[in-house]
Amino acid sequence: MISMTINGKVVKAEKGEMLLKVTRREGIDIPALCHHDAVEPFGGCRLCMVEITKADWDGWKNYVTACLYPAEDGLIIQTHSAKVNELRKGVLDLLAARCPNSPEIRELAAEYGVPQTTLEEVPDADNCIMCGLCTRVCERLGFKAISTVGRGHSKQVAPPLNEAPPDCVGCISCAQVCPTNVIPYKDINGKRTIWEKQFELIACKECGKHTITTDFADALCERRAIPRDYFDVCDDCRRKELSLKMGSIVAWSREGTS
Amino acid sequence: MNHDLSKLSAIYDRYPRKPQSLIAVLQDIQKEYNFLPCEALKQTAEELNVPLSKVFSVSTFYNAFSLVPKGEKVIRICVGTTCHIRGAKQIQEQLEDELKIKAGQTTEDLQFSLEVVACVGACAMAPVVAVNERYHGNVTVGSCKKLLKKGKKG
Amino acid sequence: MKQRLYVKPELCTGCRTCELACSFTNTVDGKPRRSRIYPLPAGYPDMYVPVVCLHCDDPACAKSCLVDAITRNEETGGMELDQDKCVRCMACIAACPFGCALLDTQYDQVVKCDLCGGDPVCARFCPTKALECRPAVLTTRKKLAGSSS
Amino acid sequence: MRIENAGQLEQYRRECQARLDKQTRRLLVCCGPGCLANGSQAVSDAFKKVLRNRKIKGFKVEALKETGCHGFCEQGPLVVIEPEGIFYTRVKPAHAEKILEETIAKNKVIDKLLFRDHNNGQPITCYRDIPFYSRQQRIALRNIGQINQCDIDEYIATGGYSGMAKALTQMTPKQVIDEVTASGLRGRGGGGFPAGRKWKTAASAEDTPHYVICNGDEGDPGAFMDRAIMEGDPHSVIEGMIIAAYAVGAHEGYIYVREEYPLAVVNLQKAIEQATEYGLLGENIIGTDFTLELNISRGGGAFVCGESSALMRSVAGEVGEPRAKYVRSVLKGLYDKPTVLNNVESYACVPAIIDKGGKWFASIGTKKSTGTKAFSLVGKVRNTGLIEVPMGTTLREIIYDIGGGIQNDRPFKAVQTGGPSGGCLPEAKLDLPVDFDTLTEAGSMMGSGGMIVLDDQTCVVDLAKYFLAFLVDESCGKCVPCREGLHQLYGMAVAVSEGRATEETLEKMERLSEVVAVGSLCGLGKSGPNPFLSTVKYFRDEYLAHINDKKCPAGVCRELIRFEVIEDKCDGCMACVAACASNAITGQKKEPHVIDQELCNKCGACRTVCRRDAILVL
Repeated sequence: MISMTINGKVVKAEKGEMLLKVTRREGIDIPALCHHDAVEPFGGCRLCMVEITKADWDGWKNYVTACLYPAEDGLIIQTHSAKVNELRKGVLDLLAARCPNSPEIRELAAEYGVPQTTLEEVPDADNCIMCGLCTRVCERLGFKAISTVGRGHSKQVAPPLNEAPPDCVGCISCAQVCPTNVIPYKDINGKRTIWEKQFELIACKECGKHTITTDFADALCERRAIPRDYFDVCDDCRRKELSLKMGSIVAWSREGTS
Repeated sequence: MNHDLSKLSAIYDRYPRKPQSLIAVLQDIQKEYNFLPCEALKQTAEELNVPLSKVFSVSTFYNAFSLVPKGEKVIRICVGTTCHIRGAKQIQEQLEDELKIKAGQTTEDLQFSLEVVACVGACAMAPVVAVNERYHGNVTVGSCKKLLKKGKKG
Repeated sequence: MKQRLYVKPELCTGCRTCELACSFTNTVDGKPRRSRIYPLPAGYPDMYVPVVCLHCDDPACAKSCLVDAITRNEETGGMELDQDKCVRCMACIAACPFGCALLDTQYDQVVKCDLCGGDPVCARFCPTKALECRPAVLTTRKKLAGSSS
Repeated sequence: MRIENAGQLEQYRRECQARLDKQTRRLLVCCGPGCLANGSQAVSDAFKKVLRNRKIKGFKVEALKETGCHGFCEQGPLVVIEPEGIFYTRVKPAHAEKILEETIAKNKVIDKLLFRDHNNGQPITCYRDIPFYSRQQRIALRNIGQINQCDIDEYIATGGYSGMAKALTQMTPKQVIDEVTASGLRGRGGGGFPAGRKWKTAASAEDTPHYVICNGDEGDPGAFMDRAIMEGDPHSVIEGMIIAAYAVGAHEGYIYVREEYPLAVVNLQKAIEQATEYGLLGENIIGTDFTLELNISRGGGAFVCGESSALMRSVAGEVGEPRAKYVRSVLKGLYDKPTVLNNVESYACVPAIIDKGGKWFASIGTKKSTGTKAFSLVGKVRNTGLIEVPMGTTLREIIYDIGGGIQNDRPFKAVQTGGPSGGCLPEAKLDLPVDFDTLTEAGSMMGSGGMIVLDDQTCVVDLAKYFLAFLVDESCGKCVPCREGLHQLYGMAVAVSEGRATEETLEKMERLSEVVAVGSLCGLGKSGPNPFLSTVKYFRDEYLAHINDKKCPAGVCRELIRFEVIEDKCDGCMACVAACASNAITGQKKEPHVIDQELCNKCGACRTVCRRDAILVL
């Protein structure tokens, strides 16, 4: 255990754990759009920048992303100093220009004093902030179906060759983790469409409720050795099944004892 | 478009079949075919055991790769700092005018591709134009016409 | 000490106190629909079964989680879901043979019983002791086999 | 042939030297990039053709050598005759026969091919007497232009691989590191990190294996020092890498070469093969138990791959996105293993340091920046080319004494150093000594060594716009400040250059620059605003002229200028009429021409071709 000072308060932490984890544990709200615990820290959105210094740094201060800076003994951290807020405001101004129509970005930007971007709005912009969470989560899940394409300002997220991605199983995790909800998918009539690829959803044998896609279930069975019939029935019916089964056991034992 | 993909296996044989070889393999494919055919990307993904998405990501990240066919002669206008201040822009406009394409494009007959390149490292001779791998220094608006004529002949 | 939640349907009156206790403890708004425990009719008159995660020895939920967000808390023995790690692919919900990983539709979150960190409120509030939490008695197959020989 | 021990290497060296000494006359044809672009290959071929047909007394065809960049690119193609150092400039294939017959056979110097002093017009026979050369001190470039770029024997003859032999047979790895530390060698790629300290950290890292990497991804536009070294003296890089690998305990190394440098790849590959054949590389180098395998990794054409973590990802066959620097790549670099990454020029200095000692190196240059530094001196300077000077030489000495001042005697405006990460320094800063720290303090940086001289016809707004466009193109797109911020800055710079901006735009640019500089993930973004910030600091007036007066004082920004013919000066030569791509100039021979403002696209081609300075920019 080491100790650091965050916003004037002494805080204990494990050496090497990332500052963002510590601040979150302490209940300090630092915006971070490209961070997700399921994947490695990335440092792309730069919103979680904090000011750090140490007693022996002669007043020198550094600005680092909390998601990617390991805790060290004696660090003195300011998460919302004037300069930090100014930097965050600058980054949010840039994001607001990039995604002028994203409610998530507008809300956060307004919170930091940017009700409207002061910069030139990017024409024909979608709401993607290029945090790459979708691609990183997809990689973490092991499907690696989508990736970033190109570089710089015209970088995008896309399936390979801009065709329906062969490795996608339709788990929609990419859409789920997207901070600006920009990846569209549709579940209609037992069919799921995402990345312009169509998938069959499993229908519960009992009630017909749709759960995950057949491709996803097959992948799980193959990779994690789960029996395929686990996916035949939906969770509602499974609970009912369980209660009835237990009921009959109790009834049987009652009969047996009486 | 169908391409003769028979030369691919020879390229794969040059490198260990590992993901690390990806860039080198793609460079050789680019050199062989003048671009990266879709089918070649798919085959590369399989041969090197790299996800197709990563092959696509890499092949769009680096300047060296093109997913559309390039011309037989690639004219690269150096727009390095020195060339820029010595008038590379004029040369670019002149060539765009002559070839009736913009930088980054290829003529319809696939004879010429026009590209700009950040710096070819021959700054003392700025402005520089390279036709395939041959450099031409101190290019002027007049001399680039000659260059094209020479290029058209062969 | 590993805890186990023991369910005795024969004592359950279907009063739904457990559901309320769970909701109030584990959700912000305390709506019973957000509970991780469901007393369901057991198919016999006046018989109910509080259906709750069994924290299986070989849990399908954890196996199906490709980002390893569901792990066992070695202290309590409970299978816990790390909300920050969850990518909401819903694999665990589909995979659990007892339907005990749940979707909180209001917050679009996957939720499941985590034994309240070792002292489950449902058991604490159960008026009839139909739910009881006590240290697990180890009765693995190996042990049974050992004692029979 | 395999060299089995250090003694054998020494003996072989004597043999090579003797062979060289027999060539009483050596004819060196510069085949550096500049001279090649001017047709030096044809010159060399012409010599070969003549020699095939005729015997020249006392001269063998082996003594004709194609060398790397001799440096004075401005005067190329260059031909040097050693040992006298007779220096022929602007040689054409047609001169080959005459040079062989007159100079080689009869010892007669051909006057009209000699370099002439700018000031008095006097011809200078030997290149060592030309100020461009006499003011230099060459360590990293010691062999370039002096030896056949592809012949290991010549490298050995000039003392090559003796530093390596000394390190491997007489020194412990620790002693090697101490020597490099004592030399004070700092990273030549621009970072300026002390090489000794880097090696020490890597050497003491417990994780294995260790790697050495050479950064040959010279991406700064306007810089070609590394290219010259890789093409012209590849063995010096290899020798430096072997020494580094020995010091840090690495057995595998990579040379990452920019894809725009195909010749560098070829020459390095040849050099690796030769060295391996001689037993100077590969298993059991010169009979010791030290082994090193070197591979060439061709870059894919991405400026950001000059950044160490991006480069390492690229070597591993991935997208070249940098990663945050809290884990130092020296501990977790290539494949997350301890990795020493140095620049081409740094490695090229290492053999000399081991050979002559760290103290010797530290005695050159300044206290904090030791040794020499290679620069590509280009732009509007008279003597363009490749130079190497001791650290601490002032900008004025470089530009005026070596560079010979500004082309066509125009006024000096600024010098741009450090490429897209650096900045522009005005005349007032000309007396600054060139070293790592001084230039950074002045708002620019030394960078890898590009030095671009600007005259009054260069617009700083246009230059800032140029660099921003370059960086927008080259940003990897990973982090927001760099990807979005540079794009916005570029948009505003365009607005300034087109006269659409206000003073508020300028303030907004300065504020945004701060966000980009502090907020970006890697060096590309962090230093990205420098070209803008340094020009707005030193040339604010010029920005204000664009904004308030809607004028471009340098006559570059098209939206703000107009070309007109000065009737009195125009002699009606038709040159501009021919040059105008948009047919905007009309006129008869020997009568003043007229520019149609409607048709004119303001490219400035007419101004470039006009010999009488008759085109006026308003």
